[in-house]
Amino acid sequence: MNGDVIMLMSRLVSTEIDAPLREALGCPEPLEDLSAEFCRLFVGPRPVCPPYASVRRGEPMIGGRAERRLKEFAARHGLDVVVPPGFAVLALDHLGVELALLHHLSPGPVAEELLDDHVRPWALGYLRSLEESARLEPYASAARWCREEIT
Amino acid sequence: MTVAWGPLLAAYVVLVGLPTGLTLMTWWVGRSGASVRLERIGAWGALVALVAISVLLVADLGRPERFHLMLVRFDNLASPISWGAKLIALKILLLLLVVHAVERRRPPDRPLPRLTKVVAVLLLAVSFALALYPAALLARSWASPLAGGAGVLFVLTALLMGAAVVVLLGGEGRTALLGLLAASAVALAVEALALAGRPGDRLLLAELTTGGSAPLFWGVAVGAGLLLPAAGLLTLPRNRVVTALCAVAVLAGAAATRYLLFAVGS
Amino acid sequence: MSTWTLTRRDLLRAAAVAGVGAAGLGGIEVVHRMTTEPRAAGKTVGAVRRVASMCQMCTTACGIIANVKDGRLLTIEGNPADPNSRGAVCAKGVAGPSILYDPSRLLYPLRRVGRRGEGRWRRITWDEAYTEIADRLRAIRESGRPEEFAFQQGRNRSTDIVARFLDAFGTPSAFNHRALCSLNRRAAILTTIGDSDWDLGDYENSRYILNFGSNWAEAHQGHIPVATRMMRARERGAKIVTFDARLSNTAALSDEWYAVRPGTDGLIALAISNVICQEGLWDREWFDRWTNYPAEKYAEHVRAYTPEMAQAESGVPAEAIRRIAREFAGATPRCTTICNRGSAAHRNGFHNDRAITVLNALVGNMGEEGGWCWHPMSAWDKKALPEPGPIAPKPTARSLIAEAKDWPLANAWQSNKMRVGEIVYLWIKQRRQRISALMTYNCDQAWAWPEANLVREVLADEDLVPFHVCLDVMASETSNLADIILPWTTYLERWDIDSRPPQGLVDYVGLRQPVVPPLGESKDLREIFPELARRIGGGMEHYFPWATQEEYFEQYFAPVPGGFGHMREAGVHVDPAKKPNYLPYEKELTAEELEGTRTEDGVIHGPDGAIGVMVDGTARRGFGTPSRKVEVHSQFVNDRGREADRTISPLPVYEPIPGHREQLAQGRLIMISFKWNVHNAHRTLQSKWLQEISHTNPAWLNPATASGLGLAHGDWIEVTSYRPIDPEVPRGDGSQLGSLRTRVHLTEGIHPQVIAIAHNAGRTTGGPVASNGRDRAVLVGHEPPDHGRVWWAGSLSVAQNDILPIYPDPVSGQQAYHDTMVTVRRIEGGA
Amino acid sequence: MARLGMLIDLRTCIGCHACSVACKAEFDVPLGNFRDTVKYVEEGAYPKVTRHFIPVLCNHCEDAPCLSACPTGAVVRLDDGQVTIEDGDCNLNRACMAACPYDAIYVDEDRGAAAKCTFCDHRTAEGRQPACVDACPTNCRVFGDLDDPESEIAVRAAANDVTVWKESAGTRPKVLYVDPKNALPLIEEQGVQVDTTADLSGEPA
Repeated sequence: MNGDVIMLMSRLVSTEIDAPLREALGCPEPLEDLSAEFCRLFVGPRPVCPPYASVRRGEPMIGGRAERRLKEFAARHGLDVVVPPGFAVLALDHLGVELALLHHLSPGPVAEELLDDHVRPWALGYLRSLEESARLEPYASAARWCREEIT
Repeated sequence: MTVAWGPLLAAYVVLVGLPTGLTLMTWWVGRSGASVRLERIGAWGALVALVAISVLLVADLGRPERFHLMLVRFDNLASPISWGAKLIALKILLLLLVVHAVERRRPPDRPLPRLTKVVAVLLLAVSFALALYPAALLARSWASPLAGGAGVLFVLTALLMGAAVVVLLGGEGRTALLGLLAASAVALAVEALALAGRPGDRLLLAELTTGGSAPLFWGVAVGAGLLLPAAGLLTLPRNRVVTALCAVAVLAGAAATRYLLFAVGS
Repeated sequence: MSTWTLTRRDLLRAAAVAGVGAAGLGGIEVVHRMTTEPRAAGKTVGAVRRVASMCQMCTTACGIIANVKDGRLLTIEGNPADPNSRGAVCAKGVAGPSILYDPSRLLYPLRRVGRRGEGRWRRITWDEAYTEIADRLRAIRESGRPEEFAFQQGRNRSTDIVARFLDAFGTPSAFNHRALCSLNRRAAILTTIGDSDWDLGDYENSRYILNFGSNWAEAHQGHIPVATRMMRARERGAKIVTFDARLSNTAALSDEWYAVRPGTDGLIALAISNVICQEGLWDREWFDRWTNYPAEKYAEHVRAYTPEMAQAESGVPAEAIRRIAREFAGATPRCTTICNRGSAAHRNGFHNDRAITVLNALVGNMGEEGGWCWHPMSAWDKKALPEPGPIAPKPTARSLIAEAKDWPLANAWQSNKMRVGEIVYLWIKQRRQRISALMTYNCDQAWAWPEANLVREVLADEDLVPFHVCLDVMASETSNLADIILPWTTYLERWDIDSRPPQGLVDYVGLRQPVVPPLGESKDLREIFPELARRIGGGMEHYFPWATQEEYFEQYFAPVPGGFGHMREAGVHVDPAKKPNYLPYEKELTAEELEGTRTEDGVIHGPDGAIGVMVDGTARRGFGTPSRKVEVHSQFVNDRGREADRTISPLPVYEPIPGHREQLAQGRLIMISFKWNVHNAHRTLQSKWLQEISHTNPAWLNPATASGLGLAHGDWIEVTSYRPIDPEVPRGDGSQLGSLRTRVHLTEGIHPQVIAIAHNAGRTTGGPVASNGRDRAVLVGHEPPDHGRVWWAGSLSVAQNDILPIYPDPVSGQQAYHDTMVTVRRIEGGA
Repeated sequence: MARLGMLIDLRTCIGCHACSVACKAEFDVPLGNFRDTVKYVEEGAYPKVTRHFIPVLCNHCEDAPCLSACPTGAVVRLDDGQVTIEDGDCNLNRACMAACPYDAIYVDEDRGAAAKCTFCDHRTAEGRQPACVDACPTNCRVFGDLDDPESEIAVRAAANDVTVWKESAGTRPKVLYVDPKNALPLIEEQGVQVDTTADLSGEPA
């Protein structure tokens, strides 16, 4: 499991690409278009791919059952998550949070438990639709690489 | 109202007649000098069919990994499924013993040892209970109003299916088949009259005889399942092809009757 | 699509940057923590914090108690201390959590990228938003034409902070939606009793309730407080009679329901008055003493409105009208009328409600226990709880649109600016007043207004509306046409001082407080306006001295015993010393009150206006009208009419709606709108639990009408609407307006000449729940059919407002929502 | 040991659905599944026509078909008569759903077990009322011990002639209705669950 790819994907779905990251990616797209794409995909006003397990599983409620299960998982393993201000993350079942947890836990049996119980059931399908819906790089490719990493 | 039991249960109700009927009819035909081949095929056939049906039932469970609960739990003896599951497991066990005994017998045509005789009797009892079981099971489901009082029909259709298979296997089941056909015709008539009697059930009778299920009822259950084979067996008793065709028709008819008992009224 | 694609090498290099900098670059961090807690069966078990607040799923604002555990709202219950709802709550109230945690909420400030309405946005920080908005508004303010900043509000329960900001800014262009809602009703009651614009029948103690088209079991601004009192009345044997074009739930609950042709409620009331006068069932003595019009003359006036005429026009049997008149009069004083949009949202609705209100005067039940009552305060006692200063002066600038001169009664009452909402965007389009910036607050005019397509056209035009900020909880047609979207908190995440006209006739004050911290980056006006005022400067900041909202409310609630602390604990305060407002007009004036007053033909004038009236030799308080009596004859409205060269009859009259009789003869139908009990306009469509109960709005047709048109249940139809044939209405030329496609729902419960379509439907945005799955955005890909999914996806949901013509009642400007003439024809498969 | 029951006075039910939404909120009941619903049924011909509102829920029958049908003993009766389902013992053979004449039981995919109304035993254990009773604005739902003559439910049951839903099913239900307009026979064929296929489609044919 390549930790860096996981962390990059966690970062890409949680907040806009800023100048240093755009530089590192060598991405030619203007910053505003990248921000517009991030907003179109993950934020709104009508997000194309809201990165939440509960929304993806058709259960229209932030912090629904998916988040409760993840909270229990985190509590069981004595883990908590600190989301920097300005990140578009509302609930624990956000893909960015799950990937950050995965990055922190891997390798190891607990990481496998996280993958099987909480990430794979929805994230594989989600990353495939993200790849289909994203109009700008690096979102499409990053989604594909990340999906390969966690399959 | 949401329908709780769907196609898998319908398949169960229809198909469970086969292993039950096969066991009972091979015993009946075998009473006067069983052909070893028939006895062996009867036991194996019933075993394979019953195991297949059990897999079907476990697949229907929302939590298949918890099927054992129905076997090990005795808290609710009023529940038909609690009995049914245990009886099926018991019958599979008994069939295994019979098959074991049949296979180990040297030379093949020697009569079975006395212990197997006891098993055989038990097997008959369990099979007869399982023949009645669908009626008890569906009596508790508001979606199958006809099935509750149709224990006799379930037994007869099971025996018909058994007899048909015996005939197909070349066994001497023709007279039994004719007898069963007559009995079934009578039972159907009695059931229809009973339905006509009770006001609430007249709707069901209408559904059966004139409503949506009429083609299946008149066409397959009565026509192909009873009249056609009866005529065939009576007029051309010797013709093997006709007998086989009649057996197949009986199978189809019995299956249709059992499905109608399950589905009509939901 | 650009040609560049991310290669593995780029990825690894960037990942290194991201990886290394996980902490530095601001990635999400994972830390260790020790606490664990078990999960119980049902939710509300164990350590649950109970927070008292006020609902705002509809305008009734019932008191609620929120059960909160670890910062998460679990469930909502009613607050027994609320004197209006008395602990009751409805389906919308308990559905609060499904709105608060709706994933389709707007939670970040967004700025449009590209053309307005193109639908491309990017996240901006609040600081960026404040700066851009403040710069724009400062320029407008400094241009000396502050009225060019317009503020469009929908439901506004924060009237104090809104008025404070707009007055401090100096703009009079504050547009509300009163004319779309209850203007005619309020104007009729103000005209008749003057003390209040809102009647509060004492239903609980009444024996006979005459309901002209109000649907209090499902809607009505009094909803649950009225419904619970109606049911108490029923338990004590009261009789409820309802006139309504459709079998609403209220009609079904009533002891008798009569299907009436829309707009004829006033005629029925006049016919009932006629019977009461002819058969002498009236309280003639009370009428002659307390109204400004002799009973004999009023009997003469209503003589023309016979029960037979009412039967011909409305369809209610004359015999029934006579019997009801006798029963109603016989039950006095424990009898009352109730009416709302059913009778008022029509052309001539003002006179409908006037006739209904005067009916109560005829039987002398005004102000009586169990009778037709009111309260002078429509909210809390503003003298006992004054708004903390400094108070900004009223703007001196004028707004042509706000004053809407063409409709005399729209702004006739100083204290009660009714305004005419439905013509705002028509007049902007006609450039009658220049708008440089528009702020929309809790309003979706681009979807909810009559001729909503015209509103969308105006909002999309960057010349007509150069700058548009939309503050709302959900994405909407209006937010699609904004330059900046600001995420607004739900009522469960913000502060308000609030209360409603007191159904128990004793005023009270309530507190709305955040039960959970605001989700995402949503903010309330009480935080946004002070920040904008500080950034605009120019003296505006002077009116916002408080550092926090708690500080403001600490001061506001100081006069309440126990102050802000008590309010946070109990959620509501009722002054135990106050008595219910029965018979206020009979109060005798004391000697000091009469000090230095002069009496002029009966009316006693004090230093600042009339304070009483001489009745049979004693000085009594009387009514708040010019004549200090019930104004059956209102010279006031007649004068206002003449100023705008319109003749408004001083007496309640019935004028058939122009063009209806002819068009009905040609086989056209009257299209009305209605509301479901689990919805409130189209906001609650976001709630999965409420939308699951009611998510489709086929057109209701009477089976006889349907067979006449060759229609069967479920058939696809095209409904085409026409403008009114009415010279006194803008574009009242009867031309075709628009059409919609929907399907037929046969029901016995509707008048044969009426087609009814619910307006809680027809959304294409706001997530899969609200749009019945049409908002494909969130349903991308084919995930497994999970539980909790939208099982009603694909069911019929049609927007009605685009084909509703702008139809202001010539007298008051009230939008006539229920007078639209339509043709209906069958179409194949709805393609 | 009480004999808990519920009384619903149809004279003052305004069909507002507060009960069904409060139940959804209390248990996060998945969409498409219901423990309590309000049935709307119209009766009569124009212009003499009305609409009845009938809140329905599990009746916690004294002779509970679900309890006697369950092969694994998952359906149990608590001390005060509530009929509930133990998640751990249920293998979703759905015998209870087939047996229940009121269609009050559904498959809760989330918990992988059958689920039904529990008369809010977790709330009554804390001395509170069930969520639906608390939410009802007109107090037409009364909950309490049928065997306690002083309880409000017993008093109101005695004061009015009460009837039950689907009496012919013979399960001795414990939800009593005050139904002067005789509306219950109109929903003889309906159940607690909602027919999720009844809506007119909005997609062009």
